[in-house]
Amino acid sequence: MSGKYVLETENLTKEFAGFVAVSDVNLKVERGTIHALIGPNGAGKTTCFNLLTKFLTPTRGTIKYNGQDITRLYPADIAQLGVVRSFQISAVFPHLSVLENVRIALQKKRGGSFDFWRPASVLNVYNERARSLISDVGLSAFENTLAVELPYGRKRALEIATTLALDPEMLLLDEPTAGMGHEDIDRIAALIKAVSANRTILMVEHNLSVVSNLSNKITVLTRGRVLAEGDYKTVSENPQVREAYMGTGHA
Amino acid sequence: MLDRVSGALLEISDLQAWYGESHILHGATLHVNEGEVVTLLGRNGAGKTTTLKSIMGIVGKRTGSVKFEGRELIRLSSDAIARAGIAFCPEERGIFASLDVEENLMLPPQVRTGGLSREQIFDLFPNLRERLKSQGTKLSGGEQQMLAIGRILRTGARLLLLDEPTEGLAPVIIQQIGNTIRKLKEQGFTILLVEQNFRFASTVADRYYIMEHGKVIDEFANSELNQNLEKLHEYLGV
Amino acid sequence: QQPINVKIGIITDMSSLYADIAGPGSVAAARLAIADFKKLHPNVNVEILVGDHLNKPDVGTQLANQFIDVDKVDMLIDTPNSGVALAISQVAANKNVIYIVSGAAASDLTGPKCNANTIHWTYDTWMLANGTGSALVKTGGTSWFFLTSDYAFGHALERDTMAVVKASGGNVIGAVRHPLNTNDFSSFLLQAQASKAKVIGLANAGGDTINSIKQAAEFGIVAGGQSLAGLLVFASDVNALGLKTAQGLVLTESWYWDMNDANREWKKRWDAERKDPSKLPTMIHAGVYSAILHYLKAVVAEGGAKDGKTMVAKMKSMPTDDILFGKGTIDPNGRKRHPAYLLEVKKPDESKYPGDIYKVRATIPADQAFRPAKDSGCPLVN
Amino acid sequence: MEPAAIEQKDESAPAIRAGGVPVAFAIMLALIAAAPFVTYPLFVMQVLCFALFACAFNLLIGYVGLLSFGHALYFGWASYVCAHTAKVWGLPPELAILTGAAFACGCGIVAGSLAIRRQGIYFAMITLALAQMMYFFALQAKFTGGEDGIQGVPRGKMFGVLDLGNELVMYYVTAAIFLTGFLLIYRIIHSPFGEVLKAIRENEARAISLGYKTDRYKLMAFVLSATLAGVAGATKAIVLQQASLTDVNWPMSGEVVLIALLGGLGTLFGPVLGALIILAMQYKLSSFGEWVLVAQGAIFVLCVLLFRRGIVGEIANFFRIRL
Amino acid sequence: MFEFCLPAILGGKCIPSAALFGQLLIGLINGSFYALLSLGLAVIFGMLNIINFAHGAQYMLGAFTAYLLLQLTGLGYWPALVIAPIVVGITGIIVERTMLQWLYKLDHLYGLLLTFGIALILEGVVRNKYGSAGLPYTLPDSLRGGQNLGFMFLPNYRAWVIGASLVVCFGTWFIIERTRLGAYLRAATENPTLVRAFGINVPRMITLTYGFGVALAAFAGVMAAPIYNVSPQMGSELIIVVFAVVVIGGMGSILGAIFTGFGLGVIEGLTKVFFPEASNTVIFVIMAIVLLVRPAGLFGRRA
Ligand SMILES: Nc1ncnc2c1ncn2[C@@H]1O[C@H](COP(=O)(O)OP(=O)(O)OP(=O)(O)O)[C@@H](O)[C@H]1O
Ligand SMILES: Nc1ncnc2c1ncn2[C@@H]1O[C@H](COP(=O)(O)OP(=O)(O)OP(=O)(O)O)[C@@H](O)[C@H]1O
Ligand SMILES: [Mg+2]
Ligand SMILES: [Mg+2]
Repeated sequence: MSGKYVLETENLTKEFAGFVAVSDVNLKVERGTIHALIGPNGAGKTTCFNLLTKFLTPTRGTIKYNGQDITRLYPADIAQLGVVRSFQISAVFPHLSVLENVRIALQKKRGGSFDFWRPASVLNVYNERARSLISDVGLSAFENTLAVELPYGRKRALEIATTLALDPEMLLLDEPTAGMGHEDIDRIAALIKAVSANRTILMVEHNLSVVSNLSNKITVLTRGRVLAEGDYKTVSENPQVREAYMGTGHA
Repeated sequence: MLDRVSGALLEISDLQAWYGESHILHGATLHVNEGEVVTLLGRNGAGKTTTLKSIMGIVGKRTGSVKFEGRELIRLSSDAIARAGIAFCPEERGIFASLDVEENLMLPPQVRTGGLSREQIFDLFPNLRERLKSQGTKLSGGEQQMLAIGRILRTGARLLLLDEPTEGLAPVIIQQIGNTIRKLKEQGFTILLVEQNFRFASTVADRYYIMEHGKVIDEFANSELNQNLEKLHEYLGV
Repeated sequence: QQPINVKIGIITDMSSLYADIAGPGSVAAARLAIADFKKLHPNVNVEILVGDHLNKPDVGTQLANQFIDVDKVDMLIDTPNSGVALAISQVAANKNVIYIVSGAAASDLTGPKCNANTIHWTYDTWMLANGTGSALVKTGGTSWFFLTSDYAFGHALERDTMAVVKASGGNVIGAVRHPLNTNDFSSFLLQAQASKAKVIGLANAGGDTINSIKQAAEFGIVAGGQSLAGLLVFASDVNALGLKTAQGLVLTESWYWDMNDANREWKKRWDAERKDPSKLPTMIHAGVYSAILHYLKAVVAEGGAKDGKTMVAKMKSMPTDDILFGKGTIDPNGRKRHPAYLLEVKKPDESKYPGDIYKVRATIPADQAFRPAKDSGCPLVN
Repeated sequence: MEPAAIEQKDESAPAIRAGGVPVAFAIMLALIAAAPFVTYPLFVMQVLCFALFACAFNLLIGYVGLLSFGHALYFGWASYVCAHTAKVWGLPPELAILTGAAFACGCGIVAGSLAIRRQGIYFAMITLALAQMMYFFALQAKFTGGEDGIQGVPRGKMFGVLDLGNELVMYYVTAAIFLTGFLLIYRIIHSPFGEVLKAIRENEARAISLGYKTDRYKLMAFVLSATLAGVAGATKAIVLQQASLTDVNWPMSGEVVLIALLGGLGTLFGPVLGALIILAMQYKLSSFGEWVLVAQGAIFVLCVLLFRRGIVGEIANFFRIRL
Repeated sequence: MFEFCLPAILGGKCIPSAALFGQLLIGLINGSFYALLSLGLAVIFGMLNIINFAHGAQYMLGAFTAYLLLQLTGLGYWPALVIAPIVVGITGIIVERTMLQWLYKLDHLYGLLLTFGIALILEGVVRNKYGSAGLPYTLPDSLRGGQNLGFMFLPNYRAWVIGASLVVCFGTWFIIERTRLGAYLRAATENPTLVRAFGINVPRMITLTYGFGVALAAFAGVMAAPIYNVSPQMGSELIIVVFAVVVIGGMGSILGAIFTGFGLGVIEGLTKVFFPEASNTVIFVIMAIVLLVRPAGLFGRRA
């Protein structure tokens, strides 16, 4: 656990049949911070995310996590190392209960889990930890509800609880507040803030008030390239950023 | 103007709707006059999208009355409703991956005369002209939104239903969409808009309806906005 | 006279591939046999059970077992589909019940896999190969090319026919093996055509044979001077081809309905029983009729239905004689012996009425028509 | 990635009650114990083999959401291998069955690693095509006897003491094999491994992002299913003393789908009941057999249109229990 | 005369190059049946997301309808080529209206199972009525005989088969990929609700598409009747190979179905010459290899 940066990319590039979606991105995410990735639509944020979690393979460039080159690893390996992502659309296991949802993640600690000859009751040891995670995100009342029956905002909360169950060192959140009403946004923002202790968070977000409240550092992407970097103030005062992203309405 | 219910372009009364077993709309009543931009506001799950879908006839089951130009639509199938002259731009945009931009644009058949021509649409959204041959879903989010709005302008439908046209868009693009809506209004289109983003809605709307639990619970004109900020805060948490 | 009760289980294919050549027609033939026998022996009451093996050996086995254990049948008969027949033959041996095969072709039934409970009645692959092979060589078809279905049955047919062709002084130029249930034979036919062999032997069956003949006509193979020899062709196959396509095809059968008045007379009665004017009786049907008659004679001779080995021994010891196959015998390995006929498919204008499809080109006497018992490899023959 | 057998749960329905499984299991156990005294044992043995086969198949479709349309491959080939080793190599029945199952396991590894690269109908078609390929091998291979199959497989003595030639001994050995397989499947479903399978069925991308190598889990499930199908096929070879081509051909793959569908996909007992009904039907219909194919087709159509849950599924749903 | 030889490692079998041309041509013709059948499957899969397991049975129905037309009304091959696809297509439409339409919202597997059941019923009914041996259907007189191409004798009928199926295949491709109607179809595959909300009667379009796909199968059936055995099981034997073709081509891809159909016909034809024992497995082997390298198939659009 050394080094200032948890995650570093070097000349990260992704081309789709001639179209360059991410181009020579050198991203450095500092340990223990909340780092936001913003930019206009189609700037390559989601693509960048997919590259970092290996849901896409980079055309060029390297990705280092804690100094280790992870460019060639598989998605599941990345998760194993402690980098866990959330999805732009909510990702829960719909017909499992809230408790089971979280337990699936906790169960990961057992290793392979290929032991098909053991009764499922061996998993009960995780119940306690699962309940505490569930209460952290305010879902205690829904412990036995099927995930599919939760309202949208609570699904996001469940997703975060599941993600935290892996005790990840680094969290990647893709538009955690997309499509939420104001109240939910505030709750999720508070939750992100709370879980950021001892962790590094990289998130994509369009909601500038969330970005300005939460993030320590912001990278602005346009057309696949880094346009600007810095804290909210620096970035929002950058005229290029204002032109390409914020428009005239924001100060 | 607020009271002019009869003779409105679109009149909805006691609209109820279900998805399978779940009863979502519990008797929404509202109307849209010719040439207006009307915005539906409300929290997540209030039933805004469902209202638009019920107008278009794409929910599981609906009852009540939806009158367009005086004609009852509640028994018609969605294709017949579209042909009656209403066009819908859905929340998730609905750009077709297997069609290129041009095919996407030309897809909805003309239902009436008087729609915009291709050139007029390109003038409105210059970005589209450059990317005619790319696959529809490879456009950026904002361009997809432009495409989604552009393609229903060709059809000649005079009433446009736009569901959260700004969701997930960068602020700069949102401004652009706002400009477009104002231009469309100038050209004589009538628009029923659903928005979460109140800040944006306030730049385009003539009138607002507030929805909660599948009902319209309040209504005011843009001119009365300042008197109603309190209420809005209460309803929406803005 | 003491009443004698006999139960016969017909295990056949009622519903699929072999339903035309056996199936309901076999049941009709069995009824005729019983009716005829009852005229002479009114004290013999025969009950028939019918089982559909669906062409699945396990279903066949299961049916045979249930027929024997639960329904207490005295005898099993018919069974087109060699796989099923071989399986039932084992069951019959284990449970000591008599089993008469009319429908299946595998000569193994009286060869290495013979047993003292099974009689193979109507025909087998050796007879087919031998009849067609030797007769054609004698009439000038001296060079052969084989189209062989690539599995055990095809290999056996090819092997037996090759041996006969060589023994009769002909030579084999080549062979090509095609997969079972092939749709398109043009590729193989081109190879056969290029070989310039005088006879193309079709060591296949059913749909494969039909397809190869149909396409041979299309490629002008017969018109080009080569002739086709079907090594396992039934009247139903000729029907499926139509005379226009099948004309000139040479094949062997042990019974043909239009060969003499007795057969024609029998066909009328069979038609009445079968109640489907589109179907023709086959040698398998005739075999079922003839086998049941002979069995019932043995039953009467024994004074009742006895266990399988006894009945088979009795049947072997009595000469056979009936209106359809004439006089014959049963070899020690269970092989029933009667004459076979080399037939040629008529031209469309030679056919006078429906079902008039063959000319008889030669009669192969009983002693030559089937494999000599000593060559069979059956352990029952010392 | 909608799971195959899961119906949309309607909100108003009361919660699922526990306790269905033990009761149903007790009933099944009693019936199996009593069966040879009230009906024809050989028939019940065959039903048990098919029931195990269908349970193994159901493990994939019902609990992983993968429809294999090529399960005849494992069933049929295991049956061949078992028949051959017992008859030609002279292996005792327990070893012959194990060899057959091991062979099915091997085939499962190869076919599975190809097929799990795709989902849904793609998966179904790939498994079908691979099975058909192996059918052609079976047809052409010398040792299988082509269309004739292998007959006269000796039943021998299990573990050197149990004389399987005795119908009743054979019956209880078959019943024991079936029950072992059945309980193993129950255990697989309710194991830590089973929990992961459920998660994968529900949302595969999410399971990956949690760090599960889902392909390995799916492959494992596939191989387990193939192996158990192999055990069923091999046992059947010993019971009926034969192996034949029909067991590797694709209609057999269709039949096992039919059995599971009729009984209830994703239910524990559905495949067992389905096997009983379908096999009974085959023998009942056998006297007027021309309609077998039509009847089977009609059952498919009716099940899909009207009783998508299958018989056991409908019962379970009616009583709000799990079966 | 030239000889074409395989490398020694593959057995070193030689055939004259003239014969090789013949075999290539034959393979192409056989491929045109694969192409026609897999085209219908691809159209139905692409538009309805249903694997039409009844496709083989509908192909068989096409051939039987041709036979019945001849028997009952005396109408020969040419009228049958038009009437049989229409008749069978209408039965397809009935099936879609009464059964398939209820399945679109469910998992795709149910469509597969339902059409499997329909295939069994169709095959069973025809078998009960007409037996399983097959029925005669001869070449139309206008297409008897053949051309001597020097390297082979090409029956006129085969030349017609290849020509007709090329026209039908590329006609279908054109309609779907290059016309407005095709754009509606493709869009409706992705999001039928939305396309309907644009004013297009999607259910009717889907019904007609299924009818068209089925008609294609029946068309192939009539084409096959004069040269292949017209029997109840003629379709079920072919359909699995056609499934493999569709998987290799990439499911739902029209062009993929066409090219793979023709291509595999050629490969299979050559295998029949050089390794006849393997000619029925070669397609499955290719499928396995393609899946290893390109899981979405050769022309598959989306993974
Ligand atoms: N599979 C693909 N093939 C081709 N182009 C793609 C593909 N995926 C993404 N792109 C293109 O890459 C660019 C970046 O897309 P990306 O999804 O990363 O944008 P984003 O920054 O996340 O935008 P948004 O804010 O709208 O989510 C876009 O122009 C998009 O069209
Ligand atoms: N397809 C569906 N099936 C069942 N319930 C649905 C479906 N779509 C929406 N709902 C439910 O209907 C209610 C109203 O949904 P609707 O989409 O109309 O809300 P909305 O006001 O548009 O919210 P948002 O701001 O999130 O878009 C919500 O509770 C939602 O969960
Ligand atoms: Mg994005
Ligand atoms: Mg909405």
